[in-house]
Amino acid sequence: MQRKLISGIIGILIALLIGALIMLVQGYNPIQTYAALFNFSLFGFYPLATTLRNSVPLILTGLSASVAFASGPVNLGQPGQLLIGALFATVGGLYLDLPAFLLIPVLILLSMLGGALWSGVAAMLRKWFNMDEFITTLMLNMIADFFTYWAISYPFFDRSAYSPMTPQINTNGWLPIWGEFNSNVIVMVLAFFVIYLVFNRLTAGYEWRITGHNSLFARLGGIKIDKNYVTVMLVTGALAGLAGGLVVMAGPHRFLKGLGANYAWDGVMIAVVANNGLIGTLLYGLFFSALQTGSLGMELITAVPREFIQVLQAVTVLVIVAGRGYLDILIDKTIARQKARERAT
Amino acid sequence: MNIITGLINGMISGATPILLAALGGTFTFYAGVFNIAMEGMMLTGAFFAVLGSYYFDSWLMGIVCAIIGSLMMALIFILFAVTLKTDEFVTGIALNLFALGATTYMMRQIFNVKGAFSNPGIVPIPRIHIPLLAKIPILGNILSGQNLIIYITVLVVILSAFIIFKTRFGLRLRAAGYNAPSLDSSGVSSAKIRIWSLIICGVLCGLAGAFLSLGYVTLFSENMSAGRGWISLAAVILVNGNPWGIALISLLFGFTDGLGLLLQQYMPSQFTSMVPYVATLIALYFYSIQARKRKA
Amino acid sequence: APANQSPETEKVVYLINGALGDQSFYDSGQMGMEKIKSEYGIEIRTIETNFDAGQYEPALQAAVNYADVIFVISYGFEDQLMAFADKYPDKIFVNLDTVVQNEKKTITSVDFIEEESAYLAGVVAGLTTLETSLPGVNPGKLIGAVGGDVDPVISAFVFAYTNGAKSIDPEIQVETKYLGSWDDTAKGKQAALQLFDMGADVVFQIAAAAGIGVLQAAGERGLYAIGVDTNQNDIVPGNVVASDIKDVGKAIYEVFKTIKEGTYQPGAVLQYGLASGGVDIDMTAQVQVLPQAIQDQVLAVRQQIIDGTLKVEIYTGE
Amino acid sequence: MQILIEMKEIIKVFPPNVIAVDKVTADFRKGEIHAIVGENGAGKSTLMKVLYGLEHHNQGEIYLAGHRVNFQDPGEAIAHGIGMVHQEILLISQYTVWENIVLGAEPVNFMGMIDRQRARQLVQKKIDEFQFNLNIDAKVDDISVAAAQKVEILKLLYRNVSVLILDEPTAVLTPQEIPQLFNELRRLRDHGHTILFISHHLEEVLTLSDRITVMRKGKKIATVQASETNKTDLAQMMVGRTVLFTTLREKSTAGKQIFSIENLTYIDGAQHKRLENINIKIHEGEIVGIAGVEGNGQFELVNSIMGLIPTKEGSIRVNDVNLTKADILERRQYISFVSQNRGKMGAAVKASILENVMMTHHRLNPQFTRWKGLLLNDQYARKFTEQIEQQFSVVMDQMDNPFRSLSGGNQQKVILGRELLLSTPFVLLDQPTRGLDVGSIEYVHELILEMRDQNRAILLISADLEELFRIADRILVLHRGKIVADLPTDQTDIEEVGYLMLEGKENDAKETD
Ligand SMILES: Nc1ncnc2c1ncn2[C@@H]1O[C@H](COP(=O)(O)OP(=O)(O)OP(=O)(O)O)[C@@H](O)[C@H]1O
Ligand SMILES: Nc1ncnc2c1ncn2[C@@H]1O[C@H](COP(=O)(O)OP(=O)(O)OP(=O)(O)O)[C@@H](O)[C@H]1O
Ligand SMILES: [Mg+2]
Ligand SMILES: [Mg+2]
Repeated sequence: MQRKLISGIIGILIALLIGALIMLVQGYNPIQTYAALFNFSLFGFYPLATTLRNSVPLILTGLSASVAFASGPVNLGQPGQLLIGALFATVGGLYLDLPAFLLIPVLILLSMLGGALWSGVAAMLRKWFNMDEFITTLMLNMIADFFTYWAISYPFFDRSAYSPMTPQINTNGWLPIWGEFNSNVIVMVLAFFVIYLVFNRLTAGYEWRITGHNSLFARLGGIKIDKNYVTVMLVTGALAGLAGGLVVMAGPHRFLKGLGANYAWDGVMIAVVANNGLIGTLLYGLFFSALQTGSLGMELITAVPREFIQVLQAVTVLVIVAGRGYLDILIDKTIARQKARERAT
Repeated sequence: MNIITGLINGMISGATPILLAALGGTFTFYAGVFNIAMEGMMLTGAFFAVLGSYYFDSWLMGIVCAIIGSLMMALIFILFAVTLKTDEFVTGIALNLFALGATTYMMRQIFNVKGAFSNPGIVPIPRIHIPLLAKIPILGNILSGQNLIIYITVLVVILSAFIIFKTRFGLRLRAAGYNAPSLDSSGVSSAKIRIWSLIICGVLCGLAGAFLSLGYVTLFSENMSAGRGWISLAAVILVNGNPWGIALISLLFGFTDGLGLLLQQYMPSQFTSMVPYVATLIALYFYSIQARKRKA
Repeated sequence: APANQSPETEKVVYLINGALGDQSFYDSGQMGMEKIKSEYGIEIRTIETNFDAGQYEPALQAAVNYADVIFVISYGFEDQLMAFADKYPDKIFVNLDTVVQNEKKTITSVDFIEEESAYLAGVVAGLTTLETSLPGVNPGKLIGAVGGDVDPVISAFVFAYTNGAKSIDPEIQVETKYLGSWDDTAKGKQAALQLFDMGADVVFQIAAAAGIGVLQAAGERGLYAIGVDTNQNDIVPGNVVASDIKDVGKAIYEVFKTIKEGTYQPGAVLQYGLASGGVDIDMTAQVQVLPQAIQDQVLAVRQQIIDGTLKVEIYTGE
Repeated sequence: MQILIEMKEIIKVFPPNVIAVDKVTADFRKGEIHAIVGENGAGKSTLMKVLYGLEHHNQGEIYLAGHRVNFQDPGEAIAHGIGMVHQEILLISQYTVWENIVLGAEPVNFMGMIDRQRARQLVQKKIDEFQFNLNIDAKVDDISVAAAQKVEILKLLYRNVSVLILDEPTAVLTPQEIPQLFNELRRLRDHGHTILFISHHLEEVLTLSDRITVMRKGKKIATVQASETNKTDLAQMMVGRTVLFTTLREKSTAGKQIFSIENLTYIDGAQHKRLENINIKIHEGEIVGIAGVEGNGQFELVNSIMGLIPTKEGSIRVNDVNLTKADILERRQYISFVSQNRGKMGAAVKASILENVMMTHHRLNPQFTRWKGLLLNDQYARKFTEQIEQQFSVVMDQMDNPFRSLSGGNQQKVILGRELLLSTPFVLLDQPTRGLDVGSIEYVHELILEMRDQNRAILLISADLEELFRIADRILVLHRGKIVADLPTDQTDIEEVGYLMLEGKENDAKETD
């Protein structure tokens, strides 16, 4: 655990250093740029609140991917599940008239239902026709993308809008905002605790984990892996759907074009960077949120173009993961060599 | 009639970049590399194709540069995934992100434009007219007059099938994917085989990129690979890497893509845009049914 | 009331929902920004949010923190724009291309009457498809359009384009293809080729960068295309007969000028149509394709619209 | 005889700190058969892998014919005439026999295309030369483990290496096949080849080899002349204490019937009859052994009993409960199971020891959970793991460490402990001692007998006839999916069983006439 933390931090530091080198080569001032990055993401109440708020979809889709990968299913459908979840919450918010203390939980549940429904499609295709979820979820992402676009262009289109979007949802369904602090973070933290509990403390989570490690062993041990497969798909779909619902309820309060953006793919990336660990997903989710939030400041203060930041992010991901992994190997090898030398003398 | 020929020609040119990238992907697939970087390699290839063609006034240099560019991406992949043993999935995702950012950034730095760079100075890859084939009624329009890369692609399909299933390299390639320790123990370094497979993938994705930016259209635009690398990945996995199957799936995809546009008269465009992806699902369905039959 | 008390207009932000590089709409705005930079020696920044809805609010916040004047293309974040304008009444917000009104009525909107120029594009297309003396033009009365996605703005373009063409000959049919993408140039080309295969001989591109594929398709077939937003007539010389201009840059420049001169009106809705010069049709090109007679005819219709003798129907979403 | 290979003070530390080979100095002569023996984890395989270039030593030097060598990979070793057959079969199951054999040294034509004709001829020639019974066009997936082992050996012979390293080559061969292989090895030695040979079977080692090197816990204990030592001495050197080789079986008094299989037939997807009319009955306090060459239906029998493949014909009962159609969880209430493959079926090696110990118990024993089975009872699971650690003397560092950090013998103890404590009436053991050393085997056998004494019914599938004769009450012989003999252990001998395993029932041919 401690070693993971240390190698993770060293990885991040190396990544920032390499980023600085690239900036120098390209003629940008790295110190100023990083100062802007952190000024806009961490230092100050608003930046911090923004980083937190933006981390919610990243972390939730990241958790979705982590739990799925660690339990076996290669659910890459977070982008689609997020969109369908968002659509469900939006439609609920458009037509339901309930007091806030009821409507907010109802919309949250609806978004989870939507996500689970969409991952459920992939699960059923696997169960009935043995179709690989790796491809089906990818295809379902595209289909969800076009489908929600259709939904916000025709049946739920806001007639007063200039681009495809729905009207705003019932204000009772808006997540409360206290000052700068958006309560979507609270929902996310709750979801984190629940899934952490389920995954690490519950019998079901134990079975998922073991199935993820070795499904034949799990089966022979009496675990019903087919049933668990479906459950994991549904749960992880629900997590991604929740991410979508919260995006709507916390932010624009409506479903508009471009809503999903890259959150869900970033979620997959975060899960892999965190090696499917739940706490790791939480931490790296925060880190990437800070990076993305701060990139706006980099752009604004130092005029470093946006695509350069994209390059920097890619380098960061690579260096963190490679650095961390290689560091582990290196440390182990060094210890081994040391030991061998001791023996030899 | 015209529309049908158009649809077929559309199918062929729509399939070509997917097919080339997927053939690259099939080499890495067999070598046991989980390679999702075709998208980024293709995009880089497309950019360097335009760069080469524009500066050297030659489409041939365009192709050469496309291959070099895409190879650089492959080398980064090799550095991280093979040498440093970084997770292949992360490497792929990061490389795709990197390619998108880097090509856009370079376009801004080198050509001083954003979005798209189109210029009469970019020399396109020529179409090849084959006098004999051109005379065949109806089919002549399809068999002759296609872009050079399309003919190359046909050759690559045949060559890939030959290399993978008939040659020494192919035997070792598949061995690397099936059981790398076994290959290592046989005295052949599986890491080297993986490296070669990535290099081949780089070359083919470079060609795919060159076709996109110098073959079908003559320009480079941001993100012009537009998800084709992912489709090619799906094609590879769908048919378990068989080059002929990949050709079929790519054609199917190219066909449904055009068909989707044609169907817009009858339903909302959002639904027609789904057609290729739904078709892929259906193809997967039939494939699974078949696989189940074979197993039973 | 004299507009703004704040004398400081040293920092200007151009905040867009998409990304630069469309070689039309957003880029045209960027050109306006460059112009005010060089003319007034101010600092400018462009924030691209790349259709990422999660970025809209922080981007607005960043813009407010940084700048005094904010030009914004707010498709998709009108709500947030209103909230910010109400919260920061001493900042100048100019919303481009749509009309957004906040409670305090401080947002100035620049509304382009794109129907007027698209109508002219329709006139050009209609006249072209009837002019069988042009190389490649067939006797059929079919013209095409390629849109990036179905959205109200594109629909307005298509609506007016159709009306323009039908004003030439009611029998003219318009076929439209949507790409579902704004950057897939190959798909843009494929869509255009399909339209040409169906017998269209002019295709209007309304698909940003992906639309350049449409222009190249025209070049390949020896047929005709109409560009959009900026003058694209020379991208494929000899095949792009006209371009439908939407000059966001000009609007930015002119509004900023009023700010500098103190005549700026907060909360106003500025209409940029043919008459005020925000939209237009441009047929100038290195290689002239359209016969002078057709050009004259188009210019005559243009004059009628400017004079107000011809009212172009505005798209209402029906 | 001249020294061919010299290994000097070799140290190999596996990251981070497993000292697998601890300053070993050994020499191997040209034209000798040199056996290496030692307990599990003694470092035998690692030492050989270092020589073969598959692992890299941290300290020490290797000399080949007087020249210092340091092979970076097996390719270099092969180029120097050294080849190795691995303990765990390393073949490509998707490839045919001949493809596996030529891989890495393929005959090709000018285009780089594999010359199938020539390749198959070359392989066939080797097969004929050594009188192996192998179909060169069979997929490795479809051949038995014993056949696969032969393919591994052929791979070396095909390459004409002069030094052959064989890591436990006899583990899966039948008693009849072993002499054949030994003759072959002797012939090779007489032609000047050097053979390095790892085995746990001390008798084999004594009959075959010229010299024997004994290793214990990474260190070399001694190298002795085979003619100057005996089994007891060797075992003592290996384990560090005296080991007794006695039959443990005692006359058991069979009680009521616990387990029965009736008329079980299984036909696979390719319409092959894999099991035919199997009938097995086991009483309480009885150990029934199943002998047979691997691939004769053991796999299908185990899978049928465990419910991994559906049973269409026949029935399976424990304690009069019909389990024929039961799901696996229900079966596990009656059946304990130790599989032959620890990593694949017996454990999740990357999960913690604790998590591996809980398996199945967490469903069957309510003390492992709270809230109606929803929440895991971590405390109880820990206590339980400690119990296993003590009761079965498992050497472990921390129960939260990954299972794979245990040594092989300890892994097997944990699995046995877990299954034993399930307290089911019936126990299915599939090669429970494969790859274990003498000491561990002895311990496992004691455990099995203990289970018997608790009046459980035990089905023991083993390829090791000595093992069966040591503890089983009855031996059934499985041949081509049929039980061809059911013999009380004290009324038969190894030769008879070995014959039945290979040839089936003597009057089989008559029956089918
Ligand atoms: N790749 C590895 N990583 C870490 N430790 C290893 C590795 N391979 C072997 N070991 C450890 O090194 C030690 C020696 O292992 P080795 O396989 O050489 O033993 P062996 O004598 O061949 O045993 P066996 O009779 O079981 O085959 C053991 O403790 C083993 O767990
Ligand atoms: N792959 C591995 N990774 C980490 N540690 C290992 C690994 N393999 C073995 N070890 C450690 O090395 C120790 C020694 O293993 P080894 O196999 O030599 O034990 P042993 O005493 O010979 O046991 P046995 O006789 O039961 O096989 C083990 O207890 C284990 O903690
Ligand atoms: Mg016409
Ligand atoms: Mg060994």
